[in-house]
Amino acid sequence: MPWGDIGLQLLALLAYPGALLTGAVGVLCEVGNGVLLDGRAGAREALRRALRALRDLSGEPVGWLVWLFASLAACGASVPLAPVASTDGNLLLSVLALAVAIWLDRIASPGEEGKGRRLLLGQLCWLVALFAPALASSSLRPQSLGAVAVPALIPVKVLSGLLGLLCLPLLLGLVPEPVAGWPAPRSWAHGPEAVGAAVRLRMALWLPACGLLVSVEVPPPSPDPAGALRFLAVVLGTAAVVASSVAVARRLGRFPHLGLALPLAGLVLVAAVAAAAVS
Amino acid sequence: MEAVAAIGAVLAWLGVSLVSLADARRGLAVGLFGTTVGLTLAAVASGRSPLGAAALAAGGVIGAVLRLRDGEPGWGLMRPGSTPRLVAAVLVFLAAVVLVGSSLGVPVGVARLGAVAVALLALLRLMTVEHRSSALGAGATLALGLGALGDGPALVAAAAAAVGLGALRATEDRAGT
Amino acid sequence: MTTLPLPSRAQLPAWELLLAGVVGAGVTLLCLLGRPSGALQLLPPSRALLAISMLTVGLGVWLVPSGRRLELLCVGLGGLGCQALLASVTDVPAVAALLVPIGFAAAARPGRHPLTVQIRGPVLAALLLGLGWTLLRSPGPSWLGRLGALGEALGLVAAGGLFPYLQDVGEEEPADASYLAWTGFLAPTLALALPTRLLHSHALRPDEGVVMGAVLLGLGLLNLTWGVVGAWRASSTVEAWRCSFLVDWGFALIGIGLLDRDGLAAAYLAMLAIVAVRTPLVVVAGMTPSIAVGRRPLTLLLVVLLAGAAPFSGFPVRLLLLRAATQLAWPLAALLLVGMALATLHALRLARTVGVPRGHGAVGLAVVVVMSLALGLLPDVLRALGGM
Amino acid sequence: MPSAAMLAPPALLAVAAILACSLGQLAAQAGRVIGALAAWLAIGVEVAGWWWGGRVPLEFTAPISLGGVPLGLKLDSSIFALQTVTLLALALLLTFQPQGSGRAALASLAGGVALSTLAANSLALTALGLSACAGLLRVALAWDEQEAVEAAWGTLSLAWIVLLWAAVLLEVVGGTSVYSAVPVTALQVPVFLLVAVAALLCTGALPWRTWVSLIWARERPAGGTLALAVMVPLGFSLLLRAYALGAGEWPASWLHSLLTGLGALTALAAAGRAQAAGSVRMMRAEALPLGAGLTLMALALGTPLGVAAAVLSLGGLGLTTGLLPSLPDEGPAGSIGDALVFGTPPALVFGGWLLCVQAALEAGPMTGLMGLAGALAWLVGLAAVARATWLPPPTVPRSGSLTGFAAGVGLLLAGGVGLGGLTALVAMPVASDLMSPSSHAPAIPYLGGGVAGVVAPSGNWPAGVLGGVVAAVGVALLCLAGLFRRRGWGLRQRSSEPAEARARGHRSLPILEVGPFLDLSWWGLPVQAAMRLRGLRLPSQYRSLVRLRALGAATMRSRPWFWALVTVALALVVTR
Repeated sequence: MPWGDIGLQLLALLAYPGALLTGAVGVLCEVGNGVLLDGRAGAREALRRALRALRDLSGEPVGWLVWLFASLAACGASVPLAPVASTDGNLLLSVLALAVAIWLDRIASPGEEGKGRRLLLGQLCWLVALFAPALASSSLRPQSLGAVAVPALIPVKVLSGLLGLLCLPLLLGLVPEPVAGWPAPRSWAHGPEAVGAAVRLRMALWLPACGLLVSVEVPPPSPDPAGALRFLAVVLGTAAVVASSVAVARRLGRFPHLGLALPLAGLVLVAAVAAAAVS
Repeated sequence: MEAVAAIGAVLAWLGVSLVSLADARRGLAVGLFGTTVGLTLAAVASGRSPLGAAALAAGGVIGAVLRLRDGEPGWGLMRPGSTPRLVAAVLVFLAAVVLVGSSLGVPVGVARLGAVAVALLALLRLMTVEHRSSALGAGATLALGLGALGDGPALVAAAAAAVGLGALRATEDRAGT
Repeated sequence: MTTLPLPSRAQLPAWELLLAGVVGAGVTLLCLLGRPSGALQLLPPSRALLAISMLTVGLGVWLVPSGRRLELLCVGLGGLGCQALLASVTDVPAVAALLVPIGFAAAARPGRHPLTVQIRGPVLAALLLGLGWTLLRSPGPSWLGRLGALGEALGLVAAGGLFPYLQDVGEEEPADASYLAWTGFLAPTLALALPTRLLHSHALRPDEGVVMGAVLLGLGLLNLTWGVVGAWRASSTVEAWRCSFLVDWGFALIGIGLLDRDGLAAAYLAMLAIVAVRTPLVVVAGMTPSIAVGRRPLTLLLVVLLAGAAPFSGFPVRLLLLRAATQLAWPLAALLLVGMALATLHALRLARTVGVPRGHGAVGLAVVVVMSLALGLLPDVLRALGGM
Repeated sequence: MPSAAMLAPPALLAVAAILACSLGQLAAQAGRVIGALAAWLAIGVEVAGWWWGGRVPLEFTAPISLGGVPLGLKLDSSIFALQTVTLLALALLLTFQPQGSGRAALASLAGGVALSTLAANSLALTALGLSACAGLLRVALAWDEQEAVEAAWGTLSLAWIVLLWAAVLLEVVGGTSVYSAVPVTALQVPVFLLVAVAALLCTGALPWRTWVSLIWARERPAGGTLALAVMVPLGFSLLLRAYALGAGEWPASWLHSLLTGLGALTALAAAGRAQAAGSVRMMRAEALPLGAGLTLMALALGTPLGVAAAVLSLGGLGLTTGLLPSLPDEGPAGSIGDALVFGTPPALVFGGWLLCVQAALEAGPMTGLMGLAGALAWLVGLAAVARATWLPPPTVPRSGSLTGFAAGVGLLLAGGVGLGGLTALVAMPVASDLMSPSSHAPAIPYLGGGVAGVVAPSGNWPAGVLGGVVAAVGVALLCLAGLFRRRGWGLRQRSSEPAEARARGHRSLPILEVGPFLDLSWWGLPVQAAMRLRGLRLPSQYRSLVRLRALGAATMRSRPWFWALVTVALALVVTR
């Protein structure tokens, strides 16, 4: 038995880039999100909610499972200095682990059926965004996908990156209102419990979601502390873009993310097939 | 020999016509007898085995005699509604001529003409018959006609059939009426 | 043959039945011995069919109430005699002539329909066979020969009471008095012996063979379809079973019509199945009230048996037919495929009519299933027995 | 002796069937115990025989023939894999599903016949076996209840008839239907299409609701489980045989694309139905079609990786079949089981499906698109599992079997963690046996498996290490939290009400109407069109012209005029 490998995988899953890093990045992103929404007061409120969500996690087995699968997804991102080779990453594994984490949380958060449709469509578009570059390069390794710099693939990567950015708010549950024709969430679903559940989920999702997109779109950083910091900076930047887009949409009073994502997904697919044919 | 065969064929046709036009025991028996005689003559003239011809004659005659046993008394000829049967008798003869006309130049062909006419007319009668006794008579005629189409074994089989059908009672059973 | 248990009806005098039984047994023995040689000759397939028929008669006699066993034994022996005679007589006009008294004897059994109606099928068959044979043998234009071939083919169909010469079968009519006696017991012998003789004696010219084959093929497919649809839509149990006979006969006619070794073997096996499986099932079905759904495995198994699935008697028939048809022309095999798929539909309707037999009925059903298994698993042995 | 090892598993099941039948009178469950023991023993014998027999192909020809078909059996790596999958599902069924001795005997017999059919050495014998299996399964299904029996029976009957014709065509074209003797050129497109149709009918890998889905709607799951445990591997074995007949290739390249696309479409359709299901059972009923679609997609690619992935995915399907009837309709155990059978890592289902999608991606851009479709279907399936937890529970919920659940989940997780081993020891040998080395020599080395996990060119899955860790941590978390002791979470808590109360509509909390995530009503348009066509009637003013009913009556009754008409018409035809 490769006990050494198992130990390293355990370390990766529970610490870096797994649970611990995910939690740290999650707290950071939540605070940043709070700043973007309500300034300093929002930051304080976001930090309080994040810490409470972490405290509440101990009594909620589903929360642990969500965290486990989110960490599994994070292990797929090409984070420098990870204990296991990032070439072991598998995009599909990460996407599915992330989906499992999100749906597990949905199971545990009743009254959120209305968001199910948006969430599913968001996940599908997100899969297209991450899968499109893979179609041309016939690989599901995030690192090699990020490293691909064939001119024919650049448009695909740009479009799929844009699509990914549009889908992330849907994945992270940042788009609030239910879709017309769907039952509104029950009153208590807006209460502190639901808010806490949403924060807990987002904290687990920020790193794997943004990290995967970055791994696929951006060339892999060098395997040293500087590279690691640069990668985290890009991830936080991506998160900031996502949060800003939501803040702007909130100010405008309409969230066009899904409406834009669906046609763009088709466009990305067409571009990917064309690129594959050319290359 | 052609002449004898032709006489036999015509006699057989007349006999079967009588069977198809009669509804009572005497008419049926005479018709059956005439058919037997005609077919036997034609068979002998066409050079069939004498033993078979004799068997045919014997079977037909016994069948005819047994037909006298039961059934409606009298001749029962040309009852109302029998006109189509009369027309059919003529048409069937013509049809038989068309069917075996190509071999009418030889006794075998002529004998076959008689047998075919007998069989066709007997079948037509059986398809429209309502009384059991008439059906038995027509059945025996049909058997004789079919037997006359073949040689020794067929003639013997036809004779046996005629006797067997003669042995069946003509009285209707309850379920049969 | 045996009868469905029905309200008592007028019976023929016992002495006539006894005589019929004794004569039938005697004739059967003579045919088996082939005496007088030359006039009587029992071909191996007919011999096998006769042996199977004896089993069926025995089973039928055992199945009916003890009060009717002697009567049914006599009827069965008489039927066996007729079967043996039709299979053994070498001269076609003689067969035609014999069909008439046999038809009258069968029609004379007390039933729902008068003798004058019951007799139509056999006499028509007799005429078609006799006339057809004459036309085949007579000199003249070629269309006469083709007409003769048509007569032979239609004669077989008429004897079986198949489409288009379907006969009335009453709801409460005993099987031995109804036309099923011909369809399920007597006609298979004729349909097995006559084509074999025609082919062995090379009595058919090529164009005549084509006519006979084509007519039998066409009517086989028609009977197959008609049987399936009819069995599914039939209002009465007896009607449904009559239609189910058409399905088996359809396969048999197609097999004969293919005029091929495998096709004839398929027809032979189909005939054995008709006599050994289908006919006894009619008797068992008549012994038990039909139910919506039989829950007992034996009854459930019937659906599979009737659908012709392995390991039952229908499977080798289908295999051989498909083989023969594919060798001839694949579109024909495709048509056959559709027919076979349709044939599975009517099984459920029929199985329901068997219900849940008890006592003798259950044992009889088990015996039928075993016979079907034997036919389905060991067709090569049966083909060897039948020289096919 | 090797041939004895080949004959032993079916023989064991046949003997168990006889014993179960005869000893069934002594105790109600005796038959089931005997059947279960025989099934597990057969698995042991199968594995041991194949392993210590040197893992070389064996062939056994008997001097007799059954149903007109010469009897012969063959054992190679693919047959070993398929037989083991069948036996695993059968063993789970017989061990954990309560059933009487008669039913257990029937299940054992069907299993024995299925194993022999899988090992048949000719296509004609396979058709015979398929026919016999279909018959036995029909009896097993109808014994429990009538629901969906005719759909299954009709489909399977059509399958064996079509396969029989394929065998006959093969005999006519190639002189024989014995797999090892058929010339490669004999596998022409028509023959292959017939084989494929039979396979698709058996596996239900079609983009509409087939018997495979309908069978799960029944109250008693045992019969349906038996049918699927037997038929799904049998169906896929036909496509594997097609590779063997064509020396690793199918007669035309477009056939690969056709079936790959059909597989992806099947998966999408099944996932669409699952996310719109009205009950938990209906959602579970789509797990097998979804898996069958992905398996077909991979199998049809014509690459060694595709075949290997299909074999692994088939293993997941087999375990899914065995696990599903043990799942309760309510509570977390049911949700966990659902999640695993719909491809949650690190179970065997996940590993198999992952390799299926990767194989499609590696085969080319177009097949990559189909792989993407498969992945999308996979995501929708996972969403359907979540949605199912919000659905109202059935009036009479199925309690399932906790031990069966534990065994099934345990096997799924063990298979998932041991995916590398399974790949190296089972899947890759199948691929290398079926794919001709000449055409695919370079492809073989690109698929690797070991204790650590699976290595494929398009991406690795360290199932043994990372998957093992995830499984261990996940199970530990669930056990520590005592999740299995809890009645449920979220809306599931409502399901603690007694079934009678729910049946009467008394609920402590209001139920939300849970609509489908995606509205796929347009999917049913063809069916609606067909119904419309069926509804068409001849306008009343023309009905007097065509009196089919009267014609039918005239033909059914003995009408001499009709006879004369037909006879004269035929006479005119033949004399022309």
